[in-house]
Amino acid sequence: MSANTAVAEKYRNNFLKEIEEQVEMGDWVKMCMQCGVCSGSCPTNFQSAWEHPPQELFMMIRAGKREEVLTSSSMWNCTSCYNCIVRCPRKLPITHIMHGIAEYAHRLGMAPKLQPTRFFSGLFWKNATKTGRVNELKLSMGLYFKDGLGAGIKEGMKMKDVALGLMKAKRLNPFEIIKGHACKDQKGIQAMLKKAYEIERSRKAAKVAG
Amino acid sequence: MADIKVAAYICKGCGLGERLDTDALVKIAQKDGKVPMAKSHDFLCSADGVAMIRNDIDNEGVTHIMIGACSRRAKTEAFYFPSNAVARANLREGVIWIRPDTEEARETTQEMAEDYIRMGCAEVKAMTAPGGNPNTGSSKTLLVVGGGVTGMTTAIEASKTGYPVVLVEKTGELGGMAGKLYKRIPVHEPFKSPADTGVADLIAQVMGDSNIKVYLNATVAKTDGAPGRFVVDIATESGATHTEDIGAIVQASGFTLYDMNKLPELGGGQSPNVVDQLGLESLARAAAAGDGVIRRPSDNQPVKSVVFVQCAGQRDPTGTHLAYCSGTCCNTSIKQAMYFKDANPSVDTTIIYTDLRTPGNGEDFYRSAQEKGVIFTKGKVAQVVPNGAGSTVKFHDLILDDTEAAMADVDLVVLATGQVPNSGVDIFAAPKESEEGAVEVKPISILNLNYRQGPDVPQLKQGFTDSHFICFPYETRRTGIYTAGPVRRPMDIAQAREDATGAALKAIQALENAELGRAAHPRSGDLSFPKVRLEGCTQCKRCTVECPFGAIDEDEKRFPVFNESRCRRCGTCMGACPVRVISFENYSVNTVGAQVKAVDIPDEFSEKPRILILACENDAYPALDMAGMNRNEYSAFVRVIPIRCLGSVNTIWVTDALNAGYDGVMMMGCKHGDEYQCHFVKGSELGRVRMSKIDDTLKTLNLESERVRDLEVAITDIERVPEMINKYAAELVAVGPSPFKGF
Amino acid sequence: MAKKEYAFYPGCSSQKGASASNYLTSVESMCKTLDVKLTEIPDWNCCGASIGYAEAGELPRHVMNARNFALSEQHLPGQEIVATCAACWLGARETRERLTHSDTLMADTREALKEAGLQIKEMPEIRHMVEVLIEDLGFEEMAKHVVRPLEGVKIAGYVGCQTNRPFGVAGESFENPMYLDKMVEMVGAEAIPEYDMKVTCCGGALAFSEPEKAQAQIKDIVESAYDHGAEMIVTPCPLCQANVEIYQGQINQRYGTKFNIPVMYYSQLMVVAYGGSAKDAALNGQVIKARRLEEIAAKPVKR
Amino acid sequence: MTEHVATNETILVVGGGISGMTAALEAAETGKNVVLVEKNPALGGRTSQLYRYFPKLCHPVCGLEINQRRLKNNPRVRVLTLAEVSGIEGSTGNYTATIRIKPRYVNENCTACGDCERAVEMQVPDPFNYNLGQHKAAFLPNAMAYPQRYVLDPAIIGSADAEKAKAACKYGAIDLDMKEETIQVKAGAVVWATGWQPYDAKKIQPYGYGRFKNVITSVEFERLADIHGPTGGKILRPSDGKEAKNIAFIQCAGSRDENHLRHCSRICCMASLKQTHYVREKYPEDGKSTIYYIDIRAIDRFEDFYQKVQADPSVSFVKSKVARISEDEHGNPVCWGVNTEGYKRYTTPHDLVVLAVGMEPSVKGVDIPGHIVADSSGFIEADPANGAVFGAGCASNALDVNRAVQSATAAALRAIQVVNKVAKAEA
Repeated sequence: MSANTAVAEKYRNNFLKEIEEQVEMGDWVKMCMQCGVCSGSCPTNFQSAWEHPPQELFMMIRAGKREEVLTSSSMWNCTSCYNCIVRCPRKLPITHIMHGIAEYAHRLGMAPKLQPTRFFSGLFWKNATKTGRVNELKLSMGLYFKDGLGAGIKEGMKMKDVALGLMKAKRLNPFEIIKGHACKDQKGIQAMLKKAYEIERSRKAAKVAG
Repeated sequence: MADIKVAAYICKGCGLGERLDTDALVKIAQKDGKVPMAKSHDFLCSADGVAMIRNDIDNEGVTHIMIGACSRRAKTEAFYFPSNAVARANLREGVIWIRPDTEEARETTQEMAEDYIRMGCAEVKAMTAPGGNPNTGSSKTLLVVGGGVTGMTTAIEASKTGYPVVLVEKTGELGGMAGKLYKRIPVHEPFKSPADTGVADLIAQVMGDSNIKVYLNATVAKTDGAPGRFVVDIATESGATHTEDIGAIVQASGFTLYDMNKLPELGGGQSPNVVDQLGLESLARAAAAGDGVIRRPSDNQPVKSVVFVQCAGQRDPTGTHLAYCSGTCCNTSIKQAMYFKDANPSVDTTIIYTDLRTPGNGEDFYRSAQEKGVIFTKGKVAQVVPNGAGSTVKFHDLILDDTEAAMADVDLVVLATGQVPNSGVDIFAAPKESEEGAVEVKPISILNLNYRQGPDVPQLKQGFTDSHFICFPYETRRTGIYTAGPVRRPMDIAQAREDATGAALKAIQALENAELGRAAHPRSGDLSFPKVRLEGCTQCKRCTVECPFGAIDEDEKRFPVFNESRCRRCGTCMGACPVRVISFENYSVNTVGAQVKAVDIPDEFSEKPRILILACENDAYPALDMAGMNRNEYSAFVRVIPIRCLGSVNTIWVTDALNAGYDGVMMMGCKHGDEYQCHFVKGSELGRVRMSKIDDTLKTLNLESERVRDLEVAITDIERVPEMINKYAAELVAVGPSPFKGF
Repeated sequence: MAKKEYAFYPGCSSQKGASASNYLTSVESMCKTLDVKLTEIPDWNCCGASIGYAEAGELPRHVMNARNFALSEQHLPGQEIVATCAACWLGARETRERLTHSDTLMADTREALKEAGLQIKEMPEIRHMVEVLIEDLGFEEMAKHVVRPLEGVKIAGYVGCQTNRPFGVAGESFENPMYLDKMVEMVGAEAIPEYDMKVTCCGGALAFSEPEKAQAQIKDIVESAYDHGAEMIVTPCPLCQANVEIYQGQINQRYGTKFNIPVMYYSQLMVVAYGGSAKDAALNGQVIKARRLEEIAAKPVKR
Repeated sequence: MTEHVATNETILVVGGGISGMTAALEAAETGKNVVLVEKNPALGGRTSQLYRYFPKLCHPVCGLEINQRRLKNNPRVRVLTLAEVSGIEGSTGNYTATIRIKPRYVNENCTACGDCERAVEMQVPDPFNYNLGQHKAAFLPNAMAYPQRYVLDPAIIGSADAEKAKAACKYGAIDLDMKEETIQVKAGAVVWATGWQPYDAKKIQPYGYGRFKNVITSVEFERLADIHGPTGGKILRPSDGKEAKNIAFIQCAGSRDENHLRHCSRICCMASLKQTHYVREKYPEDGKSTIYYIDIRAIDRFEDFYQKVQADPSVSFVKSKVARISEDEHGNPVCWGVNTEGYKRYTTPHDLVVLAVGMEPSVKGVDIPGHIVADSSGFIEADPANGAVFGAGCASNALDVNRAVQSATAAALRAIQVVNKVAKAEA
């Protein structure tokens, strides 16, 4: 949490500035005019309400409600359907801001630990970047076993029929467990990503330093 | 008076020839109408028909023309004889189009047409072609009262148009409110940043213009006369009085900011660090003069955080403060927040609003402010608590629905209080009792009009000057005197300059027409004017009291003094006069009375009642016309006479009608009250007040009150009016025929 | 020499034995008929997809896509990249736009790519297969090859999100795109233009992480297809296809519905209409079998 | 009326709506000669298509009647209808405008008796009613039409109906051989008052205008409420003619939106507040209005109108820009969104949805003949580079009627200043 408190200290009550500098597309937050189109366009918001819909998150950020925002489960409800983006009268890249805030909360370790999408998101990225290509079987397994073996088997059983169906259709390959698809130049990919992270981190740090 | 020669022309076109016995109509004109020269024509509005009339004018010496054809609203180009007296009998829209084309209807329809011919002939004989008001003045000079942006713009624009200007400013310098601003709201693409006010340039233009005479530290002590011949006394600081001959006046007396001391709960007057928008402007100017840093009044520390409170003392439904929105404060606060952000982006600027109102391209200005980092919070400020140098702003965050929201240690709070018009004395205001201890400040007159009806221009309930503020925003109730700028409606610089330019035109137009003896809006160009036979006057003062435009003064013997060029020709004075000594050349107690009397009244056994309709020519009469165009039928027993305004209805017309055996009278006028639709503002109201007393007259004649109906009619009532007529006709059958028939 | 050539970016799900392998098979047959040559970008990598956001950060995500650009430029110079997967197309296209608009991002990306010994120059255009079909070939051309019209088959065109927003197919509306319906008609089947769930989100990755939320949406999508009398659903997106098809069983359990509607790729419809076999169209790749199509595919081609 | 010859002392006014009529009349009543050009067959423009004005709820045609009377009495204004300015050459004090005049197929002999209308069969869409209804192909543009003269729709020309119309006219008013003509008019100054047009609601995809019959625009709603409109003043919904009693008004339909119009159109809030009054007027018992808004912009004195409407129990306000509209099985449009005051989700069905569509200039700045400086929305800016071409009314900004009239009066003075200089020079 030290990283977290550090920035928090630096920005004191100006949470908006923190978001602008640390979050992808965060500098758009100030442009919201609170019309609510994003919140009204979000499918998951109508299936099962968000704790705080996008436009409300933006207001909370302006109001300096740092803790509530970063620990919120809200952003993790985003399905990347991009309805909000195409409808926003102020052209805010809302989907990306949601992802950005989520990523930042995750980076600070403030995101809800048990939020399944947070977990899956991380899992997916690791899975995809490990070899350069997604290993769907390991991905699903990883998800089911996130809460340990027992829970994993239970989850797995739930998905049994789905998995079987896919296997019958040759769209799920049990052998991926051993050897799945992969890029040849994995070293290159790792090196490239390592560098990318370095650059990004240093840039954001520079902003904190001001 | 020169001898008159009347001619009657009856058209057979548009089905008139088929539906009516036009030969009979010609005979009626000759026999009953006593117009020997009566002709019919197959197509009167055709080149040939018009040529026939022209020829009679030129070669037969015809002076008075009665046209029996379509409505006076139709074919006006064809029947345009400005130098003759013209009456139009409405046989088309008023007769055949509102009657069924059936055998049984034929008789009553014909009777209707015949009456209209009789009425037309009677009317035209009672008319003379108006010659214009001789009592004119020819001053081309504009008086502009107020040296702010509005006044200066009016002066400059008038001068550019070629008219000399006298400009009176009560303070020692030009510039007014705008002169106190650091910058203004942008008016050009890209609408992103505050712009120069341009006031200095305006002042330079005014001072450099030999055509503009400027009086500083001066007020208008007395305004006498009428458009084209105003005589204005200007009092200066030195005590000296200068008298100027003036053609027309533009009042640009501007506004005063609503007093923030009336808002203690918002910190108004509680701390030097709570200021109004003007206060902030002076801080910004001070900063600009110095190191560019806006400082806190209390301790001169640089402002690090500022909160703008919108609608402070405005949009208040309780009536304690201003009920209206000043329309410009949102943009102003945005501009002022930019003062801080442009100088130092790290200053926290928050605007707390309920509805952000930035119309038009103001939206770009709003977006620009957001880009610059100005925070907009939708909320209602409950309280501003100054503590030490800082203040705490407590508000209800409407988005987060947080009633306890607060911002602490705010260096500076700016209250967006509204614009209060400097409109002088409200001559109709009921004296309001002042609350405990408070001293009632008497408003100071701006124009000191030496008018029977008071020293200033009448106002609407919120103190803005009265006008038909939708279609005809400039039309005040004092002819030749126009108001411009925030005294009419809250405005910013851009709007005020536009308004000032328009007002300059209206003033120029007024003095030009006054010189030609013509009326101003809404009867613009009308050459008729009120004439009074003083020998018959009883000094009852009704005309001087009622005139909606304050055109009539009183002399020491309390006789009315008509200022024709202040007059709008509505005829309210004529309607008010109990002794009927006021008339217009082409519209008088006689022109209407003669029509009333000309109608042929069948006896009580005929079962043919007669109903007189006096219809306002602007709304009710067009509605009746359009009912005709729609072929909406109504009773053949009505006889319609268009009138200039309900206010011009003289009771004698009604009593004459009833005495003559009419069974009923319908009066159709416009809506009155706060949302009045009468184009003479008070005309329809005054007419109604007058008619409310008609019951006494009815009693003396012992007639039922049902015999007179006063109706509010709008121009769109093309179905409602026929229904009302038919309903009333049916009711009258129940009431029974008038006992006065056949006398 | 083929009529058209493109650098091909199949994406992870289209690989052999992966969830959209049937998509790939049918696309290959379709392109053969249309004489479109697809050359796979050597050693292409994952686009990161939108769901990768928690860990991906901004630059790493773009670098992943940039690597594919670099490889494509290096091995298939002058060719535009075609993706069949909505997410791949979106991810790659977004990266391309961001890099074009930010010099810093571009510089940083180049620096990172050096580590893999790669570099980008102009960056090729990124196209979705549907764009290629509509814009480069056109409906007329596509229709020419129909030899076995899917007469009487009523198909709901489910466009979904990521081929439609934020970029979408040029000239189409976000709320009511018509191209899929036009394709359905083009293959001789019956379209349902008023199908009101055509752009409703299938839940995307939430189908894995929060099934109940995703499945609530999938239910609406399928239900509405039934309400409009559809026999099958067609889509241009692998994740849409999988989500809408494979969870119908679970949805039936959850909501007591009796869903069992096939969910096809446009490419599969075209292959069958073009006279291809069930195998060419990878109809065996359906979890919910498309009987009507299998029957039609079994019929002889009327030439 | 009388055909005075246009000279460099003439003022050309383009557009015969309330702004153009005002500019023309104010100039004429100050003694200047004016040529007034209107592209429609009758004057009156957009306001003549309104049922009532805010905030007085009076009828626009009442003011139109006055203006028409001013016109009838003033020989200085020459009116050209069905006419469009296609070019303006020259410079301050010396312009030549090229004007294209479409054939009316009816000459000044017309008495507006209506025989031709009764004679013909053909029906054509009625643009005065935004094509919500139809009228005969021989028609009077509207009840208040000035000039009060019939028009033949081009569609009828060459048909047997056209011959019927010609035969029916006893006054030789119908001339089927009329051709489009192009004339040139000299002028010292030009007042450009071509007004506004409603933003094309089809472009606002989430609201389904064009897809859902019961989603209409605010200007169309005016016609539904008007006695002269297609429903004779009854508020009936297009899909099934059912009485529409539960009506949603959606603000900023196209305005304040970077995807559509970037500016705020100013009048829409007041227009919707006004229109709730129509609902109340027609259905006093059970009429219900809901206004979905971002900010209610009831500026200056209009605020108390807003307060009156707020006090009305039949009107509710939702602080929300509706995200999308769907249609339920009864053909009711359903509004989806979130009330941002305290985050409340809603999916609310209504009988009818009225989109408060934004205002855009009828003629975009770039399309105005000559090189005119306009802002990014296409409104004419006051700029010396425009010479003696002056924007007036809604061609110059998003304005309500009283501001438009002000603007037009100001423009008239600017034009007069120019022609006065010309007069001085020529004298």
